[in-house]
Amino acid sequence: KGKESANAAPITGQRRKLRAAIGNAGLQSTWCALGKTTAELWGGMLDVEVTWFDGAFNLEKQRSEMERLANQDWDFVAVQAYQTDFLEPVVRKFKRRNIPVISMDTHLVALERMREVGVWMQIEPDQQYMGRTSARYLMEKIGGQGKVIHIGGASGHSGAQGRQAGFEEVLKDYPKVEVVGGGVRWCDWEKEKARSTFTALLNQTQDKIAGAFFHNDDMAIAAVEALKGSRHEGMVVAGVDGQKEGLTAVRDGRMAVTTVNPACLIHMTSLVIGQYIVRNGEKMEDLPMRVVTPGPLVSKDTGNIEALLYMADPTHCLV
Amino acid sequence: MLLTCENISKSYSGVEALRQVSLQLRAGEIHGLVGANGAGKSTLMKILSGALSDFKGTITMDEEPILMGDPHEALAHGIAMVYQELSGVGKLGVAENLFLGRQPQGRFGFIDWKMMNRQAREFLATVGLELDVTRPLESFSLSIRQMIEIARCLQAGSRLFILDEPTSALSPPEKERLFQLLAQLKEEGKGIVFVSHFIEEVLEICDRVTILVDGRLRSTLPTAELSKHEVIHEMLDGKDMSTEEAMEEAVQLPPKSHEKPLLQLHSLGLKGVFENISLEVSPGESLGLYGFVGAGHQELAHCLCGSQKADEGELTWQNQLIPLPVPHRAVQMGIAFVAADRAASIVPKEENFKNITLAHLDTAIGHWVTPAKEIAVAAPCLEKVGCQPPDPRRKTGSLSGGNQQKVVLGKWLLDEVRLLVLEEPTRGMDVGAKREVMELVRDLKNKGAAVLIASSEPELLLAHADRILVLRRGVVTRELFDCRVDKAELMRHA
Amino acid sequence: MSSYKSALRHHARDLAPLATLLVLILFFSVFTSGFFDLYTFSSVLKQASTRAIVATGLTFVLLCAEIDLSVALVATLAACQMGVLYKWILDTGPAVLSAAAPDGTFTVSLAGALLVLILPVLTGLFVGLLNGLLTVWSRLPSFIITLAMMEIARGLASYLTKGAQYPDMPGVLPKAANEGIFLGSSFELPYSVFVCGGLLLAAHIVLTYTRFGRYVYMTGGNREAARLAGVRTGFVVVVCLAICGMTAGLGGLMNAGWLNSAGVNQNQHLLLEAIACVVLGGTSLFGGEGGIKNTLIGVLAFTVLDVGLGYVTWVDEFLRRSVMGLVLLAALLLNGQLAKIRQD
Amino acid sequence: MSSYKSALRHHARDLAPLATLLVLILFFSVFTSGFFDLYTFSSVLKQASTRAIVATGLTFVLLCAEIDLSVALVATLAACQMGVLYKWILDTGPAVLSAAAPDGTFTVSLAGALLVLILPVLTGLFVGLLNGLLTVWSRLPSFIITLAMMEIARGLASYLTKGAQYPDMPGVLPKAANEGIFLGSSFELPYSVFVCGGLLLAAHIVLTYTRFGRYVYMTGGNREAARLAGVRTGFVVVVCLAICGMTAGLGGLMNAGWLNSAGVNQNQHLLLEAIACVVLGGTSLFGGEGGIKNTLIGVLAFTVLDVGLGYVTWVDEFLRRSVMGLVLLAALLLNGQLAKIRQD
Ligand SMILES: Nc1ncnc2c1ncn2[C@@H]1O[C@H](COP(=O)(O)OP(=O)(O)OP(=O)(O)O)[C@@H](O)[C@H]1O
Ligand SMILES: Nc1ncnc2c1ncn2[C@@H]1O[C@H](COP(=O)(O)OP(=O)(O)OP(=O)(O)O)[C@@H](O)[C@H]1O
Ligand SMILES: [Mg+2]
Ligand SMILES: [Mg+2]
Repeated sequence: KGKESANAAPITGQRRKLRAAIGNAGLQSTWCALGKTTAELWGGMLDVEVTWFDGAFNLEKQRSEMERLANQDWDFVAVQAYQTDFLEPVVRKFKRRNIPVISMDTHLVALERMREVGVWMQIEPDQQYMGRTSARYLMEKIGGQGKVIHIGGASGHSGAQGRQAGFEEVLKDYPKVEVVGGGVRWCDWEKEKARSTFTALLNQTQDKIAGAFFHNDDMAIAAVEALKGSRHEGMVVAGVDGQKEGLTAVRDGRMAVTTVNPACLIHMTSLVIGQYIVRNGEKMEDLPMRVVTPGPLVSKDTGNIEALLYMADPTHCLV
Repeated sequence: MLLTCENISKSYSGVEALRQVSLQLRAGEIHGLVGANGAGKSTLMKILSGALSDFKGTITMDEEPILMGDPHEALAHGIAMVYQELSGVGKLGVAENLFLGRQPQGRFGFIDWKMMNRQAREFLATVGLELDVTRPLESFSLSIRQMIEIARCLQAGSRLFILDEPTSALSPPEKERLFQLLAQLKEEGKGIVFVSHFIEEVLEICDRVTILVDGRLRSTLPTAELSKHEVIHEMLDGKDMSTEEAMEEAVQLPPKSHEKPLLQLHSLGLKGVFENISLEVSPGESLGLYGFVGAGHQELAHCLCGSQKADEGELTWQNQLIPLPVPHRAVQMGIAFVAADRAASIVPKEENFKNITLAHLDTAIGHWVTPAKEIAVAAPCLEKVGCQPPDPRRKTGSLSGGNQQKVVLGKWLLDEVRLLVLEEPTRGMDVGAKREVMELVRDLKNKGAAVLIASSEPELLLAHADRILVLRRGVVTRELFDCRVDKAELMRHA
Repeated sequence: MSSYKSALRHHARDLAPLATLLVLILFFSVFTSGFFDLYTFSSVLKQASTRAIVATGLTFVLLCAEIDLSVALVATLAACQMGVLYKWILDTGPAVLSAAAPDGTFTVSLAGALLVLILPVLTGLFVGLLNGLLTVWSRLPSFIITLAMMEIARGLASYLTKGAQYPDMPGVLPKAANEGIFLGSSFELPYSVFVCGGLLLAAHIVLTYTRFGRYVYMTGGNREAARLAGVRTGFVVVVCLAICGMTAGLGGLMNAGWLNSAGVNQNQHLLLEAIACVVLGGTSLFGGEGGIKNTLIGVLAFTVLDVGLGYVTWVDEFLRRSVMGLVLLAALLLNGQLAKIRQD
Repeated sequence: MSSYKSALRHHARDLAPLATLLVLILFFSVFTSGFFDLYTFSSVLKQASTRAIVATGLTFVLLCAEIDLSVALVATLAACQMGVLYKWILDTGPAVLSAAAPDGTFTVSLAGALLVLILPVLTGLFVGLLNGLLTVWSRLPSFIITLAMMEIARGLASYLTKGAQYPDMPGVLPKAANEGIFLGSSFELPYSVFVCGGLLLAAHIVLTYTRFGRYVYMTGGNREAARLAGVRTGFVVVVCLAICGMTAGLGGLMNAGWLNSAGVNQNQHLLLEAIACVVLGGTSLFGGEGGIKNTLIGVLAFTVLDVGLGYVTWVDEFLRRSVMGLVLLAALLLNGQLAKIRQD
């Protein structure tokens, strides 16, 4: 409804206010909460009325929310699926009603099927790149040898899998580095589990452990407390996510490095592209399938901590 | 011989309840079983009905040894039992309780509810009950539930019927009806075991009687040549006996007390049970409330102590008009309540001393509760009430029914009792224990406590009440004092 | 009291959940826009299906005064097993289980599909049986036996899937859970309604019209009395827990169909939701009271609450969970108060 | 039977959990490398602290035959409240609550820190009180009241934090939870041991040597009997649930200290863990049996199991949860069988 007139309207000047439904995996996580702030902030600037729906880290809940939205009128929809595939049936409903769906971060469905299902575009960070950069920094810092700990997110999570792959790719270049416990230890993004697994790993070898790679900063920050007063003090800790807590931890020296997983950028991009699609009347076939948002490496050496703290702040929502 | 058991022994975690008991039951006879509290009657009967499994000894039926230990098996052999503690599933309807486990099935093996309800109505009619068989069992009064329980047993059994104290909750007409039914079954050649503390009843309907003492078989005798005295003598192992025998004759009730009443109850009402009941009781006086089971006298006792919430009414306590108390207020006021339902009176998993000190922890023990202090207080108390064994560390749940009751009474003796309210205080107690318990009550009365006894046992009230109120269906029909009354007179008003 | 009033009082306990359901529907219809719609009604039915299936088995368990905390993870285990099995057949399975369709898409034979659907349900049955046997044998509360079993099932599910997602399954599952028959132009009656309806009806008949069903009530109402009446209470408990395991498995498949994939992350809230459904329906946690009628209403009430809250836009997104809790609490209290009327 | 044997039998129920604990320690010492070590022992103590605190309150609740399913989320709510409060004081709080230290780092005054620490515990107390009052008033099982309260607490915690993590808190918390006194060169006795020890001791004294404690046992043992003996059982239940709420709040703070951050995503497994701890210790779910001694042993046994499994390298990563469940089940069954010995 009203799509024709929207198509005709120019980007500048008189703009129709658009309605968009945007949601992500679960507001319990900082990353997702920041996404919501971003969407609302930038929605205001772009004249897009954002209706938020929360996935609550619950497949059934996110699916149920989408089902409800599928019966309402939207100009476009953007969603970070909690998991691949399970939203497919409801996305098809949006397709039937010609509502563009943009997938953020986790793939809604496999890339080769996305257009057929009705996903217009995939906007995501490069998980493998994030794992790679943090890991490479870590390896260089420890001098390319010694023991490291690898604490993973959830084994089924595509982000965690990407970060694992990135880490292991780098590891190949450093044959003198040994992973304690034989490989990644999955901790389901849980802080308690990361902490206790980390503690147990610390004690599994008599030597000093040189470094640790965590799939996110939250787990790293909770775990490094275990280092205080132990023989492993001064260990090089690398994380991923680079949001406020992580950036602060790098500044304080609790962590050595993190790579930004740009929550704001991803949400902002989806919003911007969504409104282009509607306002410019862009066609699915004309759009690129995939947009990768960049995320910089942050350490004391890179000198970008303050800048990123400014950009990641909820009042600016830039990265 | 219908059923023979030989050398049955059973012990509960080291305590021997039955030692080498042998018993022979004939078809076409009613066999009485008597014994003091804790003698092992219920234990023996539970073994026969398969409710208890690990025991020693053999059981043979029709000269064939049978394996026992499962109620299912027992029922298959045609043995059914009425248990001393009411069983039945309260939330299910009467009809279902009657056919517990044997609902009639219709087409495709589905339960035929219509048929079940009809059969239940018909069967209950034969035992003299007419009621809505679809209502949940728990909505009926104790006596009706007892009758339903008996009916269930009669319905389920085919050859041997065991009734453990079936009459303790029945009113006289109901009891008569039961006895007629038993006589009829006997005619039909069934075997019946009848357990009771009412020796007259046993002598009245039984052909032979077996006496248990301390888990041992004392003797099995034909009832024809027995007197009540002889039975009691055997049962109590020769201990002296002089109790309510006199109650066969009329007693003289004293005139009304002139002391200022301790408590006056004004127009107490409980919807559907009783209404507009007023009474008073003075210190040192014992007021009896008599009625058949279900007359409302028992609920009255509950309302007075706050155990049940009355719909209306208030009371004057030492000249002060106050609303009816909640239980903890009542305890503070010095009202001690001994309920008939033992399951609601003791904490079975806890030791005796904890049960004894529960009501008066504050006054008797003080701020810091230590077992040593408590045992020091509880041990003499257990001695005083004559609990057997008087071991403060024993779990109360492992005592026999009568002894549990003594513990319940004992818990009130740790502090001053101003009003003692007893609901069927001696239900299921043997003659000896009954006397001991009532002696304690008399003691308290002599020390100046007011006593209120709600009971359906006329003998008890005639022996222990100074004044008796008779209730019928929730209405006081008669107040008796300063006159001669006997059992018949009492029952006439009820 | 007139007999009409008396009947009303007598049934207050049964009517309370119905009243709750109606109040909830009314509430959401008045205070939200978009809720009162045939589309919503259809999605309530779809979303209720997993809960209804799982709650059916749970009703048996609660009626006999036990509990099963493992249902959600048994459901997940069954779903994961199905996913893994299907993939195995597709990849390396024997010829009898796979069949090449002319269009190249359908590559699992009927036998294979049946295996894929039946084996997980049997797994659920087996876990339930184990729950039952352990509970009866050890005489420990089912609460802790099934708590431990929950962790075991969780571990097995992770082990089977290695944390991965399995998006392929016999087409009948997603179809049953997501599609339906259109009655008129806008109301879709989901196929899952027939599955749930059949199951609920069967359970209702078993509980009401068979001896076993009545034994369940007796065992829950007074286990000792039931035992003395010759009921094999141990057997009853084992069977109830086994049934519950089986329905949990079935529910897991249904949910996998709805979500179009199988993996360890699903059914995370299923346990609490299923319990809430049964209790909201008025079945007692202490056994012997309630039934399938109650469960049906409870499931509908809970799902209306769940779906309806999504339409409430005037509540802060972050507070939504609180509102859910509050409304649930209110519904339970209302239920409780209505049920009390009868007793007065 | 000799008196020695009889004493052993009498205490079998109490000894069973201890035996379980020893078996677990032995098992991990023999079958893993690195477990039997003072360092491990110290980290067991650190990790046990939150569970010990929460389980203490839960013991009161289980002893009086109720349950509290809201503990984990109450803990989270308290932690989040603490984090938000601290940040508020730092950012915009009144002068009396903030103080600039010379080095510029510590900027919350003692009064502020106390407020930050005490208010969340009071919140826990308040929620617990509400649980208790609603349970007693409505006469519904605490199971469902606290189930609903769990959702409410979850929503409030999300609302307070808006999903963010709060890494700042009064320094005493991380210090207490993570640091300790070195006894010798390698054994660190965590400060949290003193907190837990004090709490457990106080609870033990209350339960064993005070009237209130006795009333708790009696209320759990037979509520009607206790009521008729003048015990205000409603009051007892309310107080137990309030205590449980309070300890849950305290446990939440301790865990936040341990993790050095506060957010809604912590304490996810705390409820089941705390219940498992209490039950593993031998406290009955049906009231009246058990106590703080049992809980202490249960917490240690569970934590040894949890920490020990981390050292087990010969188990597939994905099967770890299953092993946890299996060992838990074995421990519970062992417990149950040992406890039965006495009864025979
Ligand atoms: N469950 C039990 N656990 C331990 N001891 C028990 C148990 N039940 C009964 N006893 C003991 O067994 C003995 C016999 O008890 P039983 O109940 O058979 O007596 P009874 O003759 O029926 O007494 P009453 O007339 O009081 O009913 C008593 O000493 C009693 O303490
Ligand atoms: N829990 C209950 N719920 C519902 N109705 C009850 C309940 N308890 C008792 N009643 C009913 O209240 C009335 C009075 O009960 P009561 O216990 O005094 O015995 P009764 O059955 O009336 O005996 P009778 O008619 O011989 O006096 C009865 O109709 C009884 O069925
Ligand atoms: Mg007996
Ligand atoms: Mg009556």
